[in-house]
Amino acid sequence: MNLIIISALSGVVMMFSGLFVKNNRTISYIATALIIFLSLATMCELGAKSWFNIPQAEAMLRTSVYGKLIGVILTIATTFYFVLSGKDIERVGKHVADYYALMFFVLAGAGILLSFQNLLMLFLGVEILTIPLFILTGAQKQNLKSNEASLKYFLMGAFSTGIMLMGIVLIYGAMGSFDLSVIGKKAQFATPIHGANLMGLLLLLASMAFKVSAAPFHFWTPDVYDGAPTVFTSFMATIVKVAAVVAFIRLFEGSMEPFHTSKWQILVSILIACTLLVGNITAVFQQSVKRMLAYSSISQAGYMLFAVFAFNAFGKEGITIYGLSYSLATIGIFSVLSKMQDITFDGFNGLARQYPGIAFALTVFVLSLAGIPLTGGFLGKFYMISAGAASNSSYTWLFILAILCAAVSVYYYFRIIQAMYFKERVSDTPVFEVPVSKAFPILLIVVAALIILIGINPQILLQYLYF
Amino acid sequence: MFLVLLIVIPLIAGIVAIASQSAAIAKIVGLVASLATLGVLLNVLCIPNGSEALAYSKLWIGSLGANFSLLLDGPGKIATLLTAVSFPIIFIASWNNGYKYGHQFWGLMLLAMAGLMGVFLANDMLLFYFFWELALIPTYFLCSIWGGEKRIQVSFKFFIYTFVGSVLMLIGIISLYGKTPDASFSWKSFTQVALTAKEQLFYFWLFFVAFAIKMPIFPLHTWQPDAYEQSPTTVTMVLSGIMVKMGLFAVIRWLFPIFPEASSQMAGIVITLSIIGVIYASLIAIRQDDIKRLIAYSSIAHIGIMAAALFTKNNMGYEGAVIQMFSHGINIIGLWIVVDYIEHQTGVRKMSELGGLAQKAPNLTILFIVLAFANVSLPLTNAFIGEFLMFNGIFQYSVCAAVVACLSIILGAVYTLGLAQKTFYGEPKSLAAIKSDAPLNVIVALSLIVVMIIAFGVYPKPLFNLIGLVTGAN
Amino acid sequence: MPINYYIFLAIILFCIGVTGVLTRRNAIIIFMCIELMLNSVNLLLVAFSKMHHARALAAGAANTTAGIEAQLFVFFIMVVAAAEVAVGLAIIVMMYRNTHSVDINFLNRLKN
Amino acid sequence: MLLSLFTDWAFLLEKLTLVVAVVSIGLVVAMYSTWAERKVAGALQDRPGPNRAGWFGLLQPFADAIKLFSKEDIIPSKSNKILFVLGPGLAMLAAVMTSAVIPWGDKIVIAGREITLQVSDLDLGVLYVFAVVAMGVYGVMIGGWASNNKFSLLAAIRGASQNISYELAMGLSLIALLFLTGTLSLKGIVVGQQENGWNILYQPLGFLLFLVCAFAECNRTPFDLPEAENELNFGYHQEYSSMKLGFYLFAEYINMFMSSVLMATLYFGGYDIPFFNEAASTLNPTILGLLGFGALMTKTVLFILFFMWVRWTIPRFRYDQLMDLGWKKLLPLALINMLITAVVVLVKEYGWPW
Amino acid sequence: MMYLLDALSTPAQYLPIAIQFAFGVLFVAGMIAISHFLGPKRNTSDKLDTFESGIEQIGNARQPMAIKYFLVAILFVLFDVEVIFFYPYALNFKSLGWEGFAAVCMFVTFFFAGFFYIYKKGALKWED
Repeated sequence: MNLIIISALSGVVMMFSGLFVKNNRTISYIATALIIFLSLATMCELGAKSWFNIPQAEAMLRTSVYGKLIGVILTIATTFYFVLSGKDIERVGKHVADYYALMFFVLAGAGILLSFQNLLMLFLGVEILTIPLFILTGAQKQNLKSNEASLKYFLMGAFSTGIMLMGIVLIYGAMGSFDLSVIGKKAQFATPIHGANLMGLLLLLASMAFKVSAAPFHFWTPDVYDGAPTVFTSFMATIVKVAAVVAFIRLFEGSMEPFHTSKWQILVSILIACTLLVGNITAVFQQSVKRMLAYSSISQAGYMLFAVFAFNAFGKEGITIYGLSYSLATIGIFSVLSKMQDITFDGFNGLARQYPGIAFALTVFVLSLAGIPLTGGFLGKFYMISAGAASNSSYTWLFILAILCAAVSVYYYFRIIQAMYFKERVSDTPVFEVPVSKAFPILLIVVAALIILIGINPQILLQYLYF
Repeated sequence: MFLVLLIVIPLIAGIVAIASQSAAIAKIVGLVASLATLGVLLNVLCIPNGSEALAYSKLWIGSLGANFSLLLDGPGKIATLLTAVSFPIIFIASWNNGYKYGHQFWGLMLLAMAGLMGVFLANDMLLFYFFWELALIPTYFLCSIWGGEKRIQVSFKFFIYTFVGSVLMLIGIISLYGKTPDASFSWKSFTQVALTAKEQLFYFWLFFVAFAIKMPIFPLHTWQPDAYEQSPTTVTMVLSGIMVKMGLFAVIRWLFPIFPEASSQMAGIVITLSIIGVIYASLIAIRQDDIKRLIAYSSIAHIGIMAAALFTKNNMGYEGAVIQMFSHGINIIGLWIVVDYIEHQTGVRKMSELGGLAQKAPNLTILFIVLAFANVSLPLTNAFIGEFLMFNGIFQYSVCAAVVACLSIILGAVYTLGLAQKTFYGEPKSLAAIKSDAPLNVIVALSLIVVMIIAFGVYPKPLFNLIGLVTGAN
Repeated sequence: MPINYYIFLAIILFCIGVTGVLTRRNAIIIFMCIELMLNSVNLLLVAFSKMHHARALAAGAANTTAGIEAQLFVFFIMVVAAAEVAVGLAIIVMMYRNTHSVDINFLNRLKN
Repeated sequence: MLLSLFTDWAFLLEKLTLVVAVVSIGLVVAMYSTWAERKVAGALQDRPGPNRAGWFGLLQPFADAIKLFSKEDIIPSKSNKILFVLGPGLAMLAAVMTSAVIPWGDKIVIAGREITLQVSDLDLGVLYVFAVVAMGVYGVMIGGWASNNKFSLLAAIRGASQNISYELAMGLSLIALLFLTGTLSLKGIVVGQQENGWNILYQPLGFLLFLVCAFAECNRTPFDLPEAENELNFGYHQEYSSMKLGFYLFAEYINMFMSSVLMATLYFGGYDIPFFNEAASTLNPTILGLLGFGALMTKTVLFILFFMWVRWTIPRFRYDQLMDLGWKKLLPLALINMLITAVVVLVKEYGWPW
Repeated sequence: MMYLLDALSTPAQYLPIAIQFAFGVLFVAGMIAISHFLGPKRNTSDKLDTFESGIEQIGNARQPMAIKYFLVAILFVLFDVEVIFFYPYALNFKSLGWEGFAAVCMFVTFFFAGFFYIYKKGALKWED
């Protein structure tokens, strides 16, 4: 509850600070202070009770330790995001405070998605999460690409919401309740599965796949990620995606018992396979790093979906590690990318010579995304695939595919490393559009160190799951 | 605790070296750290095999059942000794090689050393995989940044090859992990996995391909000559001297115990492939004009024999292969040192453009000839012991294979002596004239190697002691 | 009236909406089709609410509130739809001001 | 159940008669409103007003109607033909539909059959009125847009944004009323007033807000911005001629009539006859019903006259003043009114919470 | 709360409204048709042209209008929906008592916050 309430209030505070504070820097500081407070608040909630005790809300929102931990991860990632990309947010447009406010609202939506107990809350959470994103995507009002991306995102997002609602209603029609636990209990006795319920579940699956941009429902993702202002792409591809995946797990875990048969795993395995293949293979052919990351984020979603495939403790642990390392790495790369002149691979040429610190951090991020050991990304992928293997080891083809896709991903991720370290800079144009501050590389290295820390000792995260 | 030091010293030294921002400091740090590691290791080696002190374990990722557990056994002792001995020698030999961004170069070398040490020590599958990759990544950077003209493509090829290999291994690890009785990554639980014969075959290949790429064994070797050629020679020393031994070591440590039946069943195929590789590589080596490529192919040939000997699964072959791991490691490092010196002095690597170096550099020539003898495994050199045992082993397994494999000795003599002759004797070529004899650091490094060659060639007992009696160990 | 009528009507409306979204090229019309989908959902929700309420009554529960949540859901859908309208129309207008077109076939600046 | 109603001919006939009667009343009142408007204008400006057609010019509306009918029907070549026709149609339709939920009287008895003087007593009557009134905005908007004339378009947009702005305050001001009545049914509201006294006594501020909003909703002076001749030629219907123009004009007068009825119903007791206890009365229910109808019409006519009085008294607002009034003054006022009402009612009901 | 479930309206109550609707549609359509046939038809191109006080027309009326009007429409949608929320509350207001009132006060606070925000943001400013 801390996450939801405080982030919503922070959003309001940011909105109003935009009215009274004219200096963008100050606004950024306020936002950073708020997010730090927010992440502390979520951390405090980990061990203890929430600050806001609302027993009536139990039927709607029920926070588990797991949800709290993911909340902490999201807020920490956002904190780093604000710190690293604050200056870039200021460059997007005039309404800086509003951008921050919208991001806080997104976090509130994420908080709801982490703890929803009722399908109504799922719907609300998804909408609170996505509607601000439509605006953020179109934040550059004069930029046609941004406009277009935002329109596409909006149409597709609203469409998938419609699908989701239909699914919810059909389930309600069959089960007579929106409460996940009630549905789950009723579903146990309802064999064979009710037709409307099945249809509803399928629609929900499709719409959730849409939200996490799993193939074949991914087609909006590259365009939207590409068109959106780079800073916001970073936010969308990380925090939002992790929250959506967790919601995905929460929705189908436990409450959809009759569906947990082999049929479910067939469906999800196809989903995962498509996602991995589409994401990785298309990413190979991209010239723009931003677009490459967009496609790669599709494939990363594919790995996270293993948790939905498996529904076991491994999957959940994996999501925490995967979520944090993936978010941090992507935020880090994007924070550099959004400062750069040229966002093709050539733009990275010779970066290591001029900015060794940044290049080192970027290397760690890229290694983490590619899933090389010693980074959090490796353990994340490892956990996800182990989760799949532990739940049903007869899907060997899927695990082999997943790991081979990781190998393919090395190809395109390493192009960044190659450009940074092994290629010389040809043009005289500076790497960055704006001069980077002295603190920036240090912050990046801190983030990189965090990723390595998770990669070496994930217990620091996982211990919170088992009190 | 000493085992942890073996990994931690180079690791920290590597980070310090990179952070120092100065090539000179980094070099000194590197040398000191590698010597310190050697010192610690020598201390450890005095402990008899199987002692409690040779193991270390600490809970790492509890929920996965992964431990930070290290173990030093017989082959591990040889391998770690090779690593610990080689690095100081490499540092000394490359002392004068000025590298751009030197601190990064030396730092990455130390990181690679840490990774190698980890691979040889790890007693936990996940940990092993971690170090396996940790050794790879610094090497990739070393090759790509400081390599030759085609370095980017070549080192990427190298990386993709080995990465695909390790990824296959990862698949195997994950699925085997699911089958372990106590959901743990420890060596012990992996060896206790109950597998049907068919499953064993499947997983065997998953692991074996990874190791075979690293060694490399015949059809998977194509990355190797390119990588050796394009890498800076200092890195090539690590690659060919130590890193290829990772594959052999992994076969001994992991493959055999986990898949005993499958490895016996597949031995025929592996040995055939290895011996084809041996002959093939030797023949190609003869045709080479580039010194680096020549030595690269010769390395493939040697490794092939070691792999074949390992898979015979008899004591003789096994002991020979383990001894040869050490011998071949230091021998080939010696050869690379010479090549490195020649290349730096003349800027040429083609034998057709070289010649008559003996006139200007007599000391170097003498040392090189000893190395060349060792490379063709003449008696009294350390390589002879290993080769003799290995051929014995192969002979016991299959006479035919042994006969074919023995051809490699003859072929080896042809190309090695050809190399010596074309490079050091004959008329000096005006294009590639050498100025003077080798400098002190090269001489020192080579002398150390030569001393070891002869010492172990005459008195190999310490090495055998290290391995311990391994009858029936596998 | 039997509940089936409502279900059929709602499903048909929903399908019309989906078809519209998938086939039409005008952003506004797509948007209206989406609204149609949402409203068909609303209709179905209310119908189901009544159905479950009647069932609960038939099962002998006096003074039951079964089915109430569906109608509350409708309110939330309306609110969210309104928020979506606000944002979506703003986006479409922004687009129109920049390109003088709302045809999504022309949205191909991002393809390459 | 529904199907059986289709076969209930007496019911259908009763309702059809009622519908025709109600719509006709609306039309007739609207027609004579135009006459009254001119008469009032004449009186206020000290001139006779229409006095040629019939006695006191009473036939004037018919003359106007015939004129409108026989005018040439022009559909501009650049307009969107379908929407151009649809616009006035919608405006008129919305105006006609409003009257469906108004309780015109209690009930009368004809041939032993009890007939409620209300087309349908929906229990969300107020919402129905709002819904239908909102439809009227479409008529304005579609007509203005379809004309493809910049003035029309501007006027239509102005009209639309004015209407929707005031609809907010209108809706909010009604909520305070609903706190008192507890029902949305208009009949229920009237019955409640018969028991507890007129709502105007409890909701003076709410009534005032509602009144202002009603003025704006009907595009009456001082809020007749969409038809401000000196700014916009003739407003959103300037391309229209013949009966389509007539529809727009008519719809406005019907709307005025309907808002008057609504105000009378919501705040002034509807068909309640003041100082007369209907429940205790021994009069024939038919007579009582007709008396109630008379009372309602009297109140309504007073309101209509008030509308006209204001028109010739107060000058027009500027557009920014209009929007300021709607958004910045009426809306918060309505909210505060609502909160105060809630507190008062709750205190009366439960006492102070602390 | 019970109001939502116990609403007394039945489909039958809407039948008269349907009748009125049908009547209204027929009436409107009939009137338009009649006037269409009654009036003279003497079309000239000038007559069918757009009327702009006799001044020659420049450009088309199909162009973006001032964004202000649009903003009002959007704000209306948002605020109207918020107002809609008061209706169910108003009907159950007495049974919900002070607790419900507290909740509504919170809602009103947010309403006011939003209102204040758009007010300060200048969305309601008409004179540029």
